[in-house]
Amino acid sequence: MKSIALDTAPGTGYANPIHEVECIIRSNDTVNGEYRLLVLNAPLELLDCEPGQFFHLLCPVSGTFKPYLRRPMSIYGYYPDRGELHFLYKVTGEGTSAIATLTTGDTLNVLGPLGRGFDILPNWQNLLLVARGVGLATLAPLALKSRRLNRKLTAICSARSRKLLLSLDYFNDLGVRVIAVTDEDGTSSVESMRSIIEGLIAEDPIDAMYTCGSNRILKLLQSVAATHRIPGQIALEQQMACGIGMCQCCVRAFHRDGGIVNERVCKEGPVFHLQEAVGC
Amino acid sequence: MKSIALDTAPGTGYANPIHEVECIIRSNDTVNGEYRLLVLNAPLELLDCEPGQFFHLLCPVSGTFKPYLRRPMSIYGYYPDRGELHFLYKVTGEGTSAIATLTTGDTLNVLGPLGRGFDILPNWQNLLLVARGVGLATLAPLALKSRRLNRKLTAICSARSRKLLLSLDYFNDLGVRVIAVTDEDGTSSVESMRSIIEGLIAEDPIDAMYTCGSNRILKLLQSVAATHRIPGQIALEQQMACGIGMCQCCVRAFHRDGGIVNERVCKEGPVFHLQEAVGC
Amino acid sequence: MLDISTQIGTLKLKNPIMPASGTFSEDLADVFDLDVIGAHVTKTVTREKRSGNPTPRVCEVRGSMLNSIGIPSKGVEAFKKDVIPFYSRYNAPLIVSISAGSADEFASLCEEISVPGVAAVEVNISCPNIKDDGKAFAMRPSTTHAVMRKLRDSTDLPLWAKLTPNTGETTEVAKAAEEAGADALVVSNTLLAMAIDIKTRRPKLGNLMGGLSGPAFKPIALRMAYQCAKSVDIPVIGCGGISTIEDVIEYLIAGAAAVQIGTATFIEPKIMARMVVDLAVYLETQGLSSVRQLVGCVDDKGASDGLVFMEAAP
Amino acid sequence: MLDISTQIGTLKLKNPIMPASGTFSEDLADVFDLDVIGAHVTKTVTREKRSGNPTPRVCEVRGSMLNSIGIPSKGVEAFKKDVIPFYSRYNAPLIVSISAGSADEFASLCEEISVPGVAAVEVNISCPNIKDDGKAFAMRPSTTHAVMRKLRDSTDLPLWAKLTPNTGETTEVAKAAEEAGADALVVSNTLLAMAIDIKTRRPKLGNLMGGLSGPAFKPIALRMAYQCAKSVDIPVIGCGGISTIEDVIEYLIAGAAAVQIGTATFIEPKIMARMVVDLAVYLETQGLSSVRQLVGCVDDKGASDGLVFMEAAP
Ligand SMILES: Cc1cc2nc3c(=O)[nH]c(=O)nc-3n(C[C@H](O)[C@H](O)[C@H](O)COP(=O)(O)OP(=O)(O)OC[C@H]3O[C@@H](n4cnc5c(N)ncnc54)[C@H](O)[C@@H]3O)c2cc1C
Ligand SMILES: Cc1cc2nc3c(=O)[nH]c(=O)nc-3n(C[C@H](O)[C@H](O)[C@H](O)COP(=O)(O)OP(=O)(O)OC[C@H]3O[C@@H](n4cnc5c(N)ncnc54)[C@H](O)[C@@H]3O)c2cc1C
Ligand SMILES: Cc1cc2nc3c(=O)[nH]c(=O)nc-3n(C[C@H](O)[C@H](O)[C@H](O)COP(=O)(O)O)c2cc1C
Ligand SMILES: Cc1cc2nc3c(=O)[nH]c(=O)nc-3n(C[C@H](O)[C@H](O)[C@H](O)COP(=O)(O)O)c2cc1C
Ligand code: FES
Ligand code: FES
Repeated sequence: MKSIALDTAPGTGYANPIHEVECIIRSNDTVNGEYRLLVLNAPLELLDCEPGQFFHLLCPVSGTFKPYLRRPMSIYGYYPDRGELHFLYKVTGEGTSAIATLTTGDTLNVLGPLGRGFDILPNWQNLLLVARGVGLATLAPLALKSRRLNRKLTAICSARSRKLLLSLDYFNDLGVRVIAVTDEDGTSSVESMRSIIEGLIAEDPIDAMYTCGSNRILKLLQSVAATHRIPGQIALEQQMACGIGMCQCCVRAFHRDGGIVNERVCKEGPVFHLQEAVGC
Repeated sequence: MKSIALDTAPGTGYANPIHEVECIIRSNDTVNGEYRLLVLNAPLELLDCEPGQFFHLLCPVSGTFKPYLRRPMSIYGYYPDRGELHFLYKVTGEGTSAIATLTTGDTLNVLGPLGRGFDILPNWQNLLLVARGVGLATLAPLALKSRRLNRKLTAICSARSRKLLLSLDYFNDLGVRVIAVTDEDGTSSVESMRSIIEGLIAEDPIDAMYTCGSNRILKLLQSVAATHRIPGQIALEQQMACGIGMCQCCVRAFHRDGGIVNERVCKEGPVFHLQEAVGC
Repeated sequence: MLDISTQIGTLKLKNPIMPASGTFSEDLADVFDLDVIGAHVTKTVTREKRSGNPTPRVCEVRGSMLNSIGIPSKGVEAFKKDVIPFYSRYNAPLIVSISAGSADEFASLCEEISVPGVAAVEVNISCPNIKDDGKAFAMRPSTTHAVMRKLRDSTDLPLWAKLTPNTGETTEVAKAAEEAGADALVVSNTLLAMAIDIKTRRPKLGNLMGGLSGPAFKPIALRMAYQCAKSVDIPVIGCGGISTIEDVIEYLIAGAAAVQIGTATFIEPKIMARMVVDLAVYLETQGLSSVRQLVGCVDDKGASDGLVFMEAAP
Repeated sequence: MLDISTQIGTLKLKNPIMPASGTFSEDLADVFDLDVIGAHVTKTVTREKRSGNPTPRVCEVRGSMLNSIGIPSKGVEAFKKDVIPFYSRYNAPLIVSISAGSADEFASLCEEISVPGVAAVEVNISCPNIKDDGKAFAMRPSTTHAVMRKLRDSTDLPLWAKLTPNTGETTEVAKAAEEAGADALVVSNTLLAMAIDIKTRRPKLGNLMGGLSGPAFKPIALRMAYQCAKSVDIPVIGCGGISTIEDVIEYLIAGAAAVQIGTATFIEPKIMARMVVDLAVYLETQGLSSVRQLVGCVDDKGASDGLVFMEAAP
């Protein structure tokens, strides 16, 4: 397991080298109205990955979709036994639209695994995960790993509507305790979530928190975690070109040592210390 | 029937307006090793055309083939009764390679019919056509029209090898007298062809000659035609951008009135007076 | 009521879509009704008859094209006899593009072409100043100013100065043109480029080099249109690489009061007609009532102070 | 025997394929063995620590990209401590790219960086001359000459001058760099461009504008590389939009003695390694025995006399 010491010494390299592979598509289906699940046949070397890492996908050029740069996508699932690599994605623009056109038997060029994933330190026994929307894609493999490591995991899943709630079955199947909150039920507000989390902590102290994306949730968790001195990690996003640390376009600002430092989301991240993240 | 008065008065417009249509592909098969026949479903307005005219094809962007400009392609066949438009093409570069990837049911955007076609004036009864390679694609519909007009037509078809001779069946079926000459048989040299043509003329005076493309054949026909004062026409090629007369990139030089004039292949041509054409 | 008209100085165009010089001619009338677009812009004409550059005059580059047409021209007499009358059957105003090898010749041609039926003169000052050092007038503020001054004195018609992207002094040239009396800027002409056929080892263009146009050129021309709109008070007409309605809107947001469509017409001959409709639909969908609401609305937080600095590469 | 080496002044490279500054780092060692390429070129480093430009620093344009990374830098001390030692494990020569805001600072940084382990210094004179008027040194022959003179006096290492495409005086700048002592020219840096998000109406780059690189830029940079190769006697290193082996060959034919690959590495991280192989295969297929036989073999029939004229648009 890699630590997220977040040092930026040059040339240290990854434990796992980076591979560029043309993968065959096993399936690419709609999961609900807004999301799609992409399943690739992947060689073993690609599947030696960690929850929170990502791949950089070379979207196909076809018809009116002419994406140029690769697109970063979190690993939603990696199954060395089945030789499968899963991505859960939302069709937002040219690149993801192009990916959505792929069908069984087509190929997709992927680069990875990339970045540093989530930690589950030995003394982190009771885990909390808070995710909204497609953020679940990033956090889902954490559930699988926490089960493998025999940790207790609670997942608060937030979405606009119950219809859009993703991966609930996935979590349930893994024995994760799921708390679903939605805008339509009025249960997803910051106050509502705060009281849910405080309730959980009161019940059984949380050892670590994980989240990704949403600024509102980041702020909430930073505040709760600070109060209770709970460590946490967050997966962040940024526009990327190279995905492997060369171009410096994917930096974000972090609080460190009383000042602000820039770190590359693709290399030092995408997973960072919860308290260091700067909301935007 | 349009005359090729070759005036360039602006805004005279075509007899047939120009259409841009997304056509469905009926078939796209290899004809022999080097050529492919593309058959499109076409609405009637596209099929009101003349032999020698061409279409400007918007090649699909797919995978590594990313053609940008349209590609000019002679009409190989137009069949209003069947609603079919035919092209015979050779895969040479990015555009034609992209067209070769199309299969039944796909669509292709075509613009046309464009340019001025061949004339068959009322007093042109005994016609000679000399074609080499894919040049046959351009001249083939002339055979169909000459049969409709009840003219006598002889076709000298030249190719590198007998294997590459195209459209012989097509011509035979139309009752055209076909004389095949090839490099491998040593029958396609200028001298050999000259004596064939002189023989034909001696047999039955030729009223008009048609050819396209090859510089060697142009020179030969110009010389024979001048000797016997036979009118002739030639279809020429040039790099094109717009295909409809706007950009002036497709000009070629022609002898006229003792000087040299530039004419647009896409608009004043692609069919020109044989004797005006300047070899290159 | 949806208002898609735009104002270029004293000239009101019923919509901001017009062709770029050299990519449009009477021939397009065979494809669609030319009266649906905002204006007609002719291929650049010179005083004398000229035959243009050697062939090949065009080649394809990745997702775009180069051309080295040069300025073949029938001469101003033939132009006045044939071309101006053709366009007089339309309501859309006729913009005549002209070029010459010296400031004086430019001015006298401009005077000659200022006849009824012509609504404005687009001066293609991206062409070489032969009398001087052969560099295009629009390469430098000084030569731009000099030629525009003479042109200004030669006509009462609106003068549109067409700039070149080959200069390192875009904003200075734009200001010089404005100061010397230009009524609008057309931004811009093509960018000098080259391609070599690796099989023959010969340049793909008969003229060695040519101008890049089409989608690849868009981010460059858009940057110039933005810089010019920030630097001058006269209208800017955006031109370069426009091939979708989103491109048109991007130029309007950047500050262009109208746009010219060039290369895209070669790919999709009816594109200008389509864009007039698409623009109206876009405005409606966005709840906007006029093109004016878009022009220059870029949210750049006053960042334009950095313009000069930005002339350095990243 | 197939010889794919190339000579850049006194420096012999085992092949003409190297990375472009800012598109390469130690991180690429996780993808392929960095010793297969001809040289290593670092991201531009400045004397002081700098944080670079605001995000977003990159955006996509049709078939290419814009960037406004700026020059984030750990400063020269950290660079000497961490980066130079990293590359010393390789045989490929290390080229260090530097930049500064004035000619004097440039020279003193150059002196400071002229240490063992560094084979040549690439001077990124496409960056703004802050002490002067903020325009990049390489925008004008005079400022180019001035800064190159000082740089020349500051080091015994080979000096490669990296030019900008934002100037209208490419050949003049190239000659000025040569005259002031440059050992090679790198042609070129990115071209100033812009993109606006029509939904938010904000510039797509946090820094308002940025540099165009990638395939769309190739015909422009190739033209510059050709112009420079025709104008100077020192080697030209072509850079801009290279993404296929055919592109590499086109640059060599145009006169480049070596090439730098930038943006293409983001799409295909192993591309440089592949191109080394592809180049050898190409030479063999063509019956050529060395890269030198390709360099500058363009069949341009002396057309280069027209270079200045060509600076006008078509
Ligand atoms: C580390 C990481 C992991 C991600 N994991 C997932 C995931 O599992 N599922 C999922 O649906 N999405 C994920 N995203 C977001 C995903 O990368 C974007 O939705 C996608 O790039 C959009 O591309 P597009 O061409 O469809 O959209 P466009 O908006 O057309 O993209 C234009 C450009 O912006 C970039 N861009 C757009 N949105 C984002 C974003 N949110 N983050 C970074 N770059 C962006 C694109 O890569 C592209 O370069 C992740 C992003 C990062 C950085
Ligand atoms: C009026 C006319 C009719 C034609 N009819 C036929 C036909 O019936 N069958 C057929 O196989 N070919 C025909 N051609 C030639 C055909 O247009 C080219 O083979 C085709 O454009 C090659 O495109 P590419 O992308 O495959 O090749 P590339 O070499 O990659 O093309 C690069 C560029 O050069 C242009 N180009 C290449 N060759 C020619 C050429 N010979 N003439 C004009 N432009 C060219 C292309 O259009 C493209 O813009 C005709 C050409 C013209 C002008
Ligand atoms: C084939 C061709 C011919 C052109 N001829 C002229 C011309 O005569 N005068 C002129 O000012 N611009 C000319 N241009 C430049 C265009 O008007 C326009 O500025 C440029 O192509 C950029 O726009 P685009 O990318 O939409 O094509 C020509 C461009 C092309 C492609
Ligand atoms: C993300 C990025 C960062 C760059 N940083 C630098 C730099 O620090 N110094 C420099 O001289 N050029 C820099 N460049 C320019 C490249 O070195 C190169 O000149 C340019 O990208 C053109 O080559 P390409 O089209 O192959 O990318 C950068 C380019 C990119 C895309
Ligand atoms: S995307 Fe290039 S450094 Fe992160
Ligand atoms: S191709 Fe444009 S005028 Fe002929």
